[in-house]
Amino acid sequence: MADPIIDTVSPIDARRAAEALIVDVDGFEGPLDLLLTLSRTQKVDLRGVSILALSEQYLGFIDRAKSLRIELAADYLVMAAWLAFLKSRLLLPSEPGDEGPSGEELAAHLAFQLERLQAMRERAAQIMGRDQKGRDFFARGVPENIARTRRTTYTATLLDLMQGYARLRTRDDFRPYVMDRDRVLTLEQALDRMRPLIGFAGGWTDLSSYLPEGWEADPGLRRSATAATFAASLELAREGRIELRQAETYAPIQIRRKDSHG
Amino acid sequence: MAERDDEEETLFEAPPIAEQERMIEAIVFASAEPVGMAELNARLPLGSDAAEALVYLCKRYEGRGVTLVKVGDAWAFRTAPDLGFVMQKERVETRKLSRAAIETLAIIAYHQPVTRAEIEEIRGVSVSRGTVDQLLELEWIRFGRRKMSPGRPVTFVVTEEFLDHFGLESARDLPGLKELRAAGLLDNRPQPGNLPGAAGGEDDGDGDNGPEDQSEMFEE
Amino acid sequence: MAERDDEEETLFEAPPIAEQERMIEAIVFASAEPVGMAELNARLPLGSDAAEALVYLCKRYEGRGVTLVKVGDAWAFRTAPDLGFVMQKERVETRKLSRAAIETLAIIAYHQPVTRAEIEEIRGVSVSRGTVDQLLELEWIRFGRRKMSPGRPVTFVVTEEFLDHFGLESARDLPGLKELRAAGLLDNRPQPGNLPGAAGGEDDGDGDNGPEDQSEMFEE
Repeated sequence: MADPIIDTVSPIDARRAAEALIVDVDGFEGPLDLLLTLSRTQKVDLRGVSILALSEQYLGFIDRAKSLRIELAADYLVMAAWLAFLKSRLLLPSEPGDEGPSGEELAAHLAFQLERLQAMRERAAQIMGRDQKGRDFFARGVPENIARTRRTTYTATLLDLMQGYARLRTRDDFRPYVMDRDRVLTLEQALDRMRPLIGFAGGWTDLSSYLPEGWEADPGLRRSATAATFAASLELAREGRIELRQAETYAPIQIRRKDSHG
Repeated sequence: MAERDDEEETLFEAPPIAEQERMIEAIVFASAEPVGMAELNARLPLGSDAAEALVYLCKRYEGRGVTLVKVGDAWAFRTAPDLGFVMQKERVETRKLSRAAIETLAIIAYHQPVTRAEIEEIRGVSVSRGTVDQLLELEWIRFGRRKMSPGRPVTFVVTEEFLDHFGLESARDLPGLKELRAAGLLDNRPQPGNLPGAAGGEDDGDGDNGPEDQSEMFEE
Repeated sequence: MAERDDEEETLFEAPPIAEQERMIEAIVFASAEPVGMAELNARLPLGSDAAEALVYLCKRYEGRGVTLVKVGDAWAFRTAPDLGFVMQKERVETRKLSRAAIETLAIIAYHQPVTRAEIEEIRGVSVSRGTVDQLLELEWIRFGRRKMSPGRPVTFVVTEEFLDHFGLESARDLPGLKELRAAGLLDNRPQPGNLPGAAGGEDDGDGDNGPEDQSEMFEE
C-alpha cells in the first residue's frame, strides 16, 4: 500500500477492494487482457460487444485504481487516454473536416483485436490439451544406433554461431575497429582521390604530390598515405590508366596519364 | 514396385516391397527422432520406394500399441495415446509453461511466420525475453525467414519438434485453423490510426536495443 | 483368446488379451531397459496375464523388421539381426567446432561475401589456414565471387549445406544484434581478454601463416 493514511481512514471494504485491485492489475497481462476480462461482464458474444460500454468500464476501472492510489503501468494509462478519445469519437457526430479513421473504424478494430486474442487463448488451451509426447505418448526408450564405421564430423548449433557472433560484436562495443581507420588511408580512399586527379596528369608528376592535404606532417599519417597512394598507382597502372617511372632506387616515383601518349 | 524394370539398374535389383517394409520398420523403430523421407531413401537399397513401403507399414501398425505417425516430412513410431495410463513410469515431468509462453506459442503456430512485433500486437503486451527463450530452448520454435518489411525483422516459426510433441502431422492440422481463417482472425489487419496496446518497449528493462540496430549489421 | 470368461474376476475385469498385448507393446517400446515379467504384471490392469499376452505379441513380431527378444529374464525390442546392414549408418562422431571456427563462420554468414582480410579485421586476429580448411571441408563455406577491389581477393560465402545444418532458409534470416539481445544470447559483460589492444595473436597457435600469406593458398 502506498499510503498508510488510506488504511486508517477508509472503511475496511474499500481497503479490501483496493487489495483486490492490486492483485487483479498484477494478474492482467496488459490493457488488452484487462479489456477482454471486462468484456465478459457484458455477457455477449465478442462480436456483439459494445466498445462504448467497454470503454466506460475500463475508464471506470482506471479511475477507481487511481483514487485508491494504485500505481498503474504506463500502458494502462495510455490505453485509458486512447479509449477516452475513442469514446468522444463514438459519441460526437463526425464533422466533415475530421481527419483520420472514424470512431466506428477504431471500435471495429479494437473488437477485432479482442476477438483475435480470445481466439488465440482458446487455441492455446486446445494445443496444450492435446496428447503430448513424454506425457501421453512416448518415443522409443532405447534408440538403437548400431554403427560400425566411424567418421568424425564437427558440429555447431545456431546458438553457438549467434553467441560467437554476439561475442565479437560485443567486443567491438569496446574496441570499435572502424575507429582505427582514423589514422589510416585505405587503398579505396587513395583510389577515389587519385581517379579524378589523374586526368590532369598529362606530364610526369611526383607521386608524393598526390598525398591528401594534412597527411604530410605527421610521420605515421604520411607513411600510411604514401603506401596507399603508391598501391593505388599500381592499381591504376594495371588498369592501363597511368604509367609509372622511377629514375633510380629510392628516387621519387613519377606518374602520368597513359592515354596522352597512346 | 516389382514391375519396375529399369534396365540400367538391373545390377541393384530392389528388394521386394515386403522386405523394404521390414527395413523401414527397423530404421524408424530404432530411432527416437522422426526419420525423414530423404534419409529412408538413402538407407534403403537402390531402387527401393520408401513412400510405397510406408503405406503398408502404416496400415500394419494401425490400432496397435505402437503406431507409425507422420511428423512433417518424417516418420516415427510413438506409443498409442490411449495407453498413456500404463506409461506413468516413462512420464517426464516438464517445467510448466507460463501463460505468456503458451499464448506466444499458439500465436506463432497460427500466424507463422510471425515477427515479435506482430506477437506483441496480438497479445497487447511486449513479449519478454524469457518467453521466447524458453520456447527456443524447448525447440518448439525457431527463427524463420526475415519479413520483407521495413527493418526486415526476423520471424518465428514452429519446428518439427513442436509437431512431434503435440502429435501433429503438419502445422496445417492445428485445431480450428480453417475456422480462424474463415473468421478473418488470421488476417493481418492494419490498424486504423494508432491503437495503443502493442507496447513497443522491452518489458525487461533491456533498453539498449533501439529498433535501428538490427539493420546495422547488414548494411554495407 | 477372447473366449476366456474369468468369472472369478468380475470386480476388476481384465482388459481383453488383445488390449493387454497393446499395453505390453507400448511399455516395452518406451522403456529404457528390458522389462521383466513382474514389472509388466504390476503395470497392467489387475487381472491381466502378461505371460499370455507376451506369447501373442512375440508371434506378431516374428519375421518383422524388429523382434521381441528375451534378455535375461526381461523383454525388449531389437532390430532383426538380418537387417544389420541398414542400421550401419556410419557412426558419426561429432565434435564441437572450435571457437575460432565458429567465429569465422559467423562472420562469413553475417557479412558474406567477405574476404579473408575482412574476417581478420573483424576478429582482430589472423585466421589460420586450418580454420578455413575445416569450414571448407565441412562444406559450410565455399569460395564466392572475387571482390572487384585491388588484388581481386577471393571471398567466402556460406553454402546450402550450411543453411541446412543450421535450419535457416537463407543467410538473411540470421537474427541481428537486437534480436540476439532480445533472445538473451548477448552477454553484455565485456571480456577482459578482449579489450583494446588484445588483437594480433594467432587464433590457434598455427603460427606459420600470418595475414600476408593468405594469397598463397587462394591464388590460382
